[in-house]
Amino acid sequence: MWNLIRKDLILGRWTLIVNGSMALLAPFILLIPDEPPPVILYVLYVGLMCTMLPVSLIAKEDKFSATAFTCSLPVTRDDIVTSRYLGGWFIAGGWMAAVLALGLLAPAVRDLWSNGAGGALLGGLTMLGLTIAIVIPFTIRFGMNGLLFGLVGLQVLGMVLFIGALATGGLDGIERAVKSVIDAVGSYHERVGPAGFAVTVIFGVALLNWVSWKASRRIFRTRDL
Amino acid sequence: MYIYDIYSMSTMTGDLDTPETPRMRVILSNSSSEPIYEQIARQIRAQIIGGELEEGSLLSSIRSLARDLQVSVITTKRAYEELEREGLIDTVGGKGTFVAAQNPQFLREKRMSLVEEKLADAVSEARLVGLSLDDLSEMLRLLAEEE
Amino acid sequence: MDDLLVVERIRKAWDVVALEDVSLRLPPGHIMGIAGPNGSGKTTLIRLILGHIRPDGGAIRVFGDDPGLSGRAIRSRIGFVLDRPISYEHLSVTRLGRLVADFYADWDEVEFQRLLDEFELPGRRRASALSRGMRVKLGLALALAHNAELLVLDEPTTGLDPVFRRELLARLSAIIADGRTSVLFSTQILTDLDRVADFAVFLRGGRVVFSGPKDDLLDRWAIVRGGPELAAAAGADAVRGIRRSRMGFDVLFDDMDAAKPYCDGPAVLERPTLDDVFLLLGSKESQ
Amino acid sequence: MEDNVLEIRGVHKSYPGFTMRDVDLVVPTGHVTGLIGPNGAGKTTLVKLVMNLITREAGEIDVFGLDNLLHEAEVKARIGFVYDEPNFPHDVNARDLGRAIGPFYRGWSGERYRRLLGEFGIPVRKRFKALSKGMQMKLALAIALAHDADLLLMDEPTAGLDLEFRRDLLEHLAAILEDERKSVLFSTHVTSDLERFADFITLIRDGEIVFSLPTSDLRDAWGVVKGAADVLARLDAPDVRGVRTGPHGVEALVANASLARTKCGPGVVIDRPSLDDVLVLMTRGDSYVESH
Repeated sequence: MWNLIRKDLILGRWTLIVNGSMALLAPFILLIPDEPPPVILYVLYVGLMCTMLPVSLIAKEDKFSATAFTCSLPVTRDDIVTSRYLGGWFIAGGWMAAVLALGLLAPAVRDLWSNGAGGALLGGLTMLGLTIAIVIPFTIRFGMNGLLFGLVGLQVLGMVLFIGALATGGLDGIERAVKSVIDAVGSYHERVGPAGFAVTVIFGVALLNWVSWKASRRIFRTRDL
Repeated sequence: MYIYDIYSMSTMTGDLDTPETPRMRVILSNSSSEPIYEQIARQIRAQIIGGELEEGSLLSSIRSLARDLQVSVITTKRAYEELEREGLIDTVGGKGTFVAAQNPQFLREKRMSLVEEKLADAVSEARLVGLSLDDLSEMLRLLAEEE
Repeated sequence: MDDLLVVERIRKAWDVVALEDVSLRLPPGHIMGIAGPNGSGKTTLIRLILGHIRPDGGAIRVFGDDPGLSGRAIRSRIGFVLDRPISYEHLSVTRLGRLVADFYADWDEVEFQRLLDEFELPGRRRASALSRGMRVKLGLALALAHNAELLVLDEPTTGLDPVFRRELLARLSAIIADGRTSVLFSTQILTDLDRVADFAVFLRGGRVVFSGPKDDLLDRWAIVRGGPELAAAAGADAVRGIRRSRMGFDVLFDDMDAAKPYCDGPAVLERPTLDDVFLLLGSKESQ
Repeated sequence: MEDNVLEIRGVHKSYPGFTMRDVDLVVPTGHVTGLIGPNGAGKTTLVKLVMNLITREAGEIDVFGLDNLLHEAEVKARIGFVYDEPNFPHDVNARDLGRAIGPFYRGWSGERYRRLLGEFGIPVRKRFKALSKGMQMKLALAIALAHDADLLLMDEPTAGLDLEFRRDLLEHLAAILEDERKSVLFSTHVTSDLERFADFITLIRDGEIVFSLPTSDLRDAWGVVKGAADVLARLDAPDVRGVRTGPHGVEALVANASLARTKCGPGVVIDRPSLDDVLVLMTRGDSYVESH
């Protein structure tokens, strides 16, 4: 298993270095506007950049159809899927922590953390977890192009729904639904307090990843390389 | 070297099946030590002397024979040149290659040498099997009387 | 009729010498096969003949002209099937034909369609979706449709299965049957030359180690495989190559009779295959 | 030690336009087995099934006596695999590949890998995409040979490579084969390579194993009878494996040349078949589908 991650690190190091350095730029980019942004935005931005690392590795393997080569190594198909999840968390999570830590060296960045640090970190972790849970099964089943088409498709769908809602005056219906979800989350946050809420979210993300991992393994077992 | 063109080339161009080209039969072996052009010359010579290819009949051209046998054009050209030197065939510019007029004396001579060759084979086979001369001549007499 | 292609003492070098003192002649209505390891200059020679690059020394005449000067005129009478993918691959086979047609004055659309049927090439399928063998046949059809007089193919049989290879070689043999068109093809598989090739040219390190009728090799040359005593044969003039073998030496002679005296005792006299000739030619391992 | 390195039993696999049904194949240990057949016959499918690169509808495959699904990792650890289109990532070089792949194999030797790279003339730093097709194949071979595999499983390993390299490679394989625990199974279109080096030949066509025979049988026992059309009548049918007709007569591939000789008499030409002859004479018509 760890050999697979190590292989991705060695063979993909240039891609990782290029994408990784973009994440490093995050603190400087965010500090350009005179009025510093909320810390959640900073963490989400760094998180987004870091999730690009495992995704770019998967894209590279898909582009060169190198998965067949990976599968010819002395590993089982399940190993390959598991290594993508563990690798994803390890690379994205690890680099994110590093970038955030490095950011602390700059006093301006340190001030950002004065309020809302916990929420920001939770947000970052959630985004990381969601991305990995969605990207991996999707690319295993449809390949990288499939993923891109999927994302574009979702946006188009969103617009169509939005326009449909506008036309049929159902816009406020949607608005109400969204508001009610936010209120429910808000009241739940009130009830259990930040710590409880964080545990629930982390548990939810973990569960989602577990389900996604199971699904990916089943999909990959049936794929012809 | 094979005797066939497996993709029915001949039907494509159709020149082979023109009525006046008699069925010339050349079968090449790739594991015999005899060079290919000699195998071709030997078989055409035998068919001319044996009478299967009569005087004046048109032979396949050098190139269509090469394509049929899937051999190089140089090989069939060399075979035809040898037969031409022996006076068995002659090439009329533009019209093609024909079996030459054989003077009977030359033909008889050729046939005699053919018989001699076959008898020599029979003798060597007989010696292999341990047949004596009497047995051999006895067998020859029986065969000769058989009609 | 004089020779279709004349190459005289050609030299071509970039940072390394690609071709040195290469000469060959191809009369109309014949097939010439060029064999040689990767990087022996085969592709360079083909590009010189097509006028894509110019020689540093020596001369090339195709249909009597220099491809470097009147390249376009010559190329219109040449059909070439190169190893790299066909340009405009996304087009369907028939549309590709129409595209190529504009380049050639004497394009014959009827002939092209007939060739597509004969080669079993589906007209509507995209060129990029064709199998490797089908792409070579498409290249042939395109070349023949503008009745090219010289067909140049760069490793057409590489990667094809033996059945397909034999069919392709049978087609080349049919192409030259008109006595006018000639074919020049390079190959890595020497058994391709066994059958229909008239001339064989062996290149090694940019030099010609053999050039002449292929029959000479198969009918006149011989190999003696024997023990260490064969080392003595190294000096003989009929010897064209000697190579160490497990039991002793394999010696290549360019004349069967010259080889006979060497095969008394355990040594064996054999008729060479083109593989044997190619491997032994020019090697001097008698020390 | 298993006497069969590879056993395929009742395998069923279908693609659109291609079906492999109930295929059985046994590959003996300690020998070189050549796999031949026209494009699209299923050679690549067989190789990919052994490596579990593709799924199967039915059947078992045992390699080194182990089921290749239950013991997927252990089986693959002892196989040196070469695929006809090496699919390493394009921007990696030979050195990186060695470092990335070495730890997967117990028998991997960095020193042997470097020696092979030198022997095959592969530039260590050059990116994979910049290598010629031949060089890419040699890199795949170097990797397959570097971890002392017990089975070399190769699909068209010599495609596009020149005679000298092919001969050196085959000598290299012969040296490996001196250890009778090692085996080689490789498919190729260049049958002349197999004639000298393969101990067994398996012919596959339209998804079916036509035969698996010792090469010496094909060379010594089989024959190609060449003669006029009537010569066919003299041969007894079960012995005839394939017939082709041409403008000058017929050609029949027979499995027992000496029997054919007694039937046809001295006048008829009976040649020793090359593997190309066997393939051509046993292939019905020219059905060339995309290679599988």
